[in-house]
Amino acid sequence: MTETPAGLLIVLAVLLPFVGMMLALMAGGRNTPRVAAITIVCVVVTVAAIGLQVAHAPLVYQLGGWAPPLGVALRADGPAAGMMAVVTVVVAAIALYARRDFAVPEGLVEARAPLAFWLLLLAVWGSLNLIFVSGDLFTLYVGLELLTFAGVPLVCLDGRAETLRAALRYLLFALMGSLLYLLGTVLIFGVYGTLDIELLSRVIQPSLVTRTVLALMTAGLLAKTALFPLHIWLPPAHAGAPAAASAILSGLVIKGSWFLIVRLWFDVMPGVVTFGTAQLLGAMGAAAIVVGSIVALRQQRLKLLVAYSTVAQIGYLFLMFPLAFDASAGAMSGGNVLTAGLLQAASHATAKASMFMAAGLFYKALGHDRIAELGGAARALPITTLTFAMAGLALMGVVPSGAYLAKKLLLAAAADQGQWWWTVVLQGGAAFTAGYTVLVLRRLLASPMAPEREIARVSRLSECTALALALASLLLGFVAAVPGIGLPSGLISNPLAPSELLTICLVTGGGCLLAWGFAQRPSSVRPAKAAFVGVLVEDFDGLLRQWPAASLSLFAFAAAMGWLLQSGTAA
Amino acid sequence: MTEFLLGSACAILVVVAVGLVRLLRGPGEADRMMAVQLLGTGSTAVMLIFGAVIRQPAVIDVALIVALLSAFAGLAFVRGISPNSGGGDE
Amino acid sequence: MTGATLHGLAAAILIGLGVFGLIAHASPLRKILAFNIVGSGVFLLAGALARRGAEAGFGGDPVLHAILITGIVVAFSATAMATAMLLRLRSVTDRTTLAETPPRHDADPPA
Amino acid sequence: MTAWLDSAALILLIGLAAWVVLGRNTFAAVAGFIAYGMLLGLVWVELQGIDVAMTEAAIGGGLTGALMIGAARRLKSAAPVAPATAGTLVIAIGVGAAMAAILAACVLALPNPAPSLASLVAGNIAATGVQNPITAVLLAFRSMDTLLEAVVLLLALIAVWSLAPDAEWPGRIGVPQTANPNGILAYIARVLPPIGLVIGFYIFWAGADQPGGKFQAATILAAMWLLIISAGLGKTPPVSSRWLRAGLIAGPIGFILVGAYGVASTGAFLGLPAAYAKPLIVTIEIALLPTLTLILALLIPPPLRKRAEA
Repeated sequence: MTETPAGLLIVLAVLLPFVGMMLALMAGGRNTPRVAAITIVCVVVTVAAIGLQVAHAPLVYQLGGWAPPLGVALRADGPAAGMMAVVTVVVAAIALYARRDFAVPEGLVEARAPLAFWLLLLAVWGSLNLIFVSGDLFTLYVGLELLTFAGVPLVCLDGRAETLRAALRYLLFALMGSLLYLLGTVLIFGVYGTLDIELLSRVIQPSLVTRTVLALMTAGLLAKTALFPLHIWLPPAHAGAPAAASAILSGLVIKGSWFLIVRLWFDVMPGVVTFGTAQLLGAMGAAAIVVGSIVALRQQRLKLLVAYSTVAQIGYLFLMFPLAFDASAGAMSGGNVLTAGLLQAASHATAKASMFMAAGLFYKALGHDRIAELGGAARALPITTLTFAMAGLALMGVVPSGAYLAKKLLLAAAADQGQWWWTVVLQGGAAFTAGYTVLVLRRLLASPMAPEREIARVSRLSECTALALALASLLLGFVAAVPGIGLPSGLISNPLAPSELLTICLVTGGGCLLAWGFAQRPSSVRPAKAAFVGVLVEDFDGLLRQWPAASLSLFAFAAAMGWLLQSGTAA
Repeated sequence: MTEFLLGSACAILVVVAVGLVRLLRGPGEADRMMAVQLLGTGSTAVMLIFGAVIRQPAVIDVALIVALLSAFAGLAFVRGISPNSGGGDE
Repeated sequence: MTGATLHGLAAAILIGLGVFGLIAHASPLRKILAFNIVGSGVFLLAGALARRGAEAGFGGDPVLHAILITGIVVAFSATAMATAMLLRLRSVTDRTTLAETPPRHDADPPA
Repeated sequence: MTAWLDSAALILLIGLAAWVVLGRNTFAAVAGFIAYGMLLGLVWVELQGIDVAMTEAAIGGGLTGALMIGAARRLKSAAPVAPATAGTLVIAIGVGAAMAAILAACVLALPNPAPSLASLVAGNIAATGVQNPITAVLLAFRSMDTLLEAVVLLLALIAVWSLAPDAEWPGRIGVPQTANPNGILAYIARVLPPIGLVIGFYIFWAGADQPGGKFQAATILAAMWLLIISAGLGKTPPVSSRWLRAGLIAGPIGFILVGAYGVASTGAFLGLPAAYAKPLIVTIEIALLPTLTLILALLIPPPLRKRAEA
């Protein structure tokens, strides 16, 4: 609780992006990207310094010298510093990638879309840093709103009716989530008289109000994270945005509300959570993986496929919750499972951002992103094809990716607690990921369709940035070697052991089967049996993404969670 | 005295509420807006009385703001129906 | 029943009404109005809690009041942003509902 | 007797909310919403949240009301929206009722006596130099929230700007407005703003020691500016204007600079040295006032050109 001298660094990490945003607005025109670049350098240095400090001990800073509950404290612990580092890497990569796309066109003093993009990129960054370090529930609410306000306009930068509609859906659904969160915050204050996370964690007791609060807040945050079946807004928004913006939205923005759920469950009310609720959250994650992946396999557009794969990957981020529930203590406990979850978030952020970047490059080069007509793209854009493949491998969890490490830790936890069903979900999810990666790669590597189309040139810098990010995701597993993380050694000792190779072969083979079964094919070819299931799942997904169904799911989830929280203690 | 003040505040509120029939029934948009303006005036009055009851002079400032901004909302409405508002709007 | 509890219960009703509107209306403008009703309900609930916490000569807990002022301003900016987005949508298309044109299986036949 | 007044106001409030939500006619719902916002001011006075009453009356009733009227008018010509199906209505009624019921249960289950930070504020308010406890919380104890809130507003404006048609960038967004120079609107737009200006600055200045402050004042000033613009007596500045942009960032940047001075003088970011606490708070408020006024006014979207670009 006591303040640490280097705490001022946290304030810098939060405020520098916003200051940069304001100065970039002031500078205007061609100076906006320059100011953004300088800001990025400054924040990178700050975050690195925070990382070095947090390796020794968590940082705490009391704003204005006022101690909670009266004042507001900022705290950077291990998870916060880790997430900040990941976001930093991804933001820097996106900035490099977008340099050409969002330059001010020749002959103009200033253009709308570039100005908005750079300002919003910095704003997303500042809001995420705020969410990672804030120790106060209301300041977190402000951070969430900042993140929403920065994320939504990125969807409709092109001003088309379809993207505007997607953005408005996103905004309204996210606002519904914010209200539920705010409601929870207010009720918490009414019971405990403080909003400080650390003070709350000491006094919080399971009661009617506390359980309602946890249910409402979690539901609200899930609406913003777009966990199935609350993904009403995600596919059109993430697929319609410009590639760099999709990378921000998919790689970064949804991690903000997800991280807040982690904070709530692990740090604020670990003792309120029950076995049933943790299982429910995991089950929704599993459903997200299955439905998201099948619908992804059935897409005809690459960007929509990647967007639906995000729906599936969000599901992955919630598999750690049931495994982190310590039944003997009746509470959530962090440890290796939490580390695994954070690793998953990190590898998803990097891999998914680079996947969207690659999709954007294909779109730019070919002038379309119809999967069936991607043939020949591998010859034209070998680097980007490699990027896509590597991002897919990283998401599948092939050694030595971060997802591999995470999967291994989660599998160990599942075996440890005898919850074998999560093993099935984890391996099955990897097979699905393999499925759509293989599906796209097969098209990319196919021979070009006659006649040869004009291939537009794409920026080499953008290609290399996307590749670097995919590579980062693929090599993320080596963080296990960093002593500060506290992982058991020898997790990736022998990547070529027969059992590992066998798993990879099985997962990839399963993926190929799934892709063969579910993917759409030209009408001349007789569809596979599974295709009927695919159509059903697709229609089910379309139904769930209607507004009334989605809002019903939101409140039904809150109700189910409230009930499970209540009945779990009675048993 | 307090009882009398509160009683008259209640009475004002009830009377204004009756005026809201015009909000429900219309028929014109101007009728609805007038009912809203009446409510604005009424709640300003109730506020002032209540401010006297709880001895909070700052309530007068709230009443001032309500009065000023209800006029503003009314003007935003006038702006919409005025025939010479012009300006290439849809 | 104290005045604060009465206000708290009224706030619960307002939130319920607003939630109904958020779900039932297809028109985005009506959803935005309903959002504001829910928002004011949440703020009123906080006001009731603040009134319960009145002590030290203050009419209510000043921390909650201050938080509310921030919340009201944030809710207003959300309203303004949503409205601007809706009006922009209106300026490019006649159809202002949120429903997508349903993505059909054969929407985009291979060329 | 107070209970009677409370109940009457609350019943009226709930009735209006029901009207806003259930009414068929969109314009009538918007009119009801404005009435709702004004009544909310009264309810807040009853709850003794005078500062909140001011904010709610100014922002909820006035500014949001004007925003909604403009939007309803411009959306009139849009394609009609299909009414909700019976299934949707059943879902909505069920969810709304369940929500109200569970929250009512929570309200009744709240602990007695209620926790409060009021005494803690009272014990520390002397160090801030101001007498209005809410100003003390907003600009000393929880000043980070206030700083971030200014950023939220700025970000919302950037978001609104990012929706502008490309052809209008970087000029004046929207159609310049005109009105009959001898009409009632132009008349009122000449008469009301001076009064509003005086009231606005009074509320601003009073905010240090009694209810009021920069948000409420900025809302009034913004409303007056909008009035002048909508009567065609003034124009919105072009988005590229240096002065405008400087004004937009002046508040948060000034706030951060004062916060940085806190590091030098008290060792804590946003710290206020006891001797200068009140002057520093007033400095922050003075820096924020123009920024908030500009943003609140510009957040009300001007009419766009029809089908601006293909």
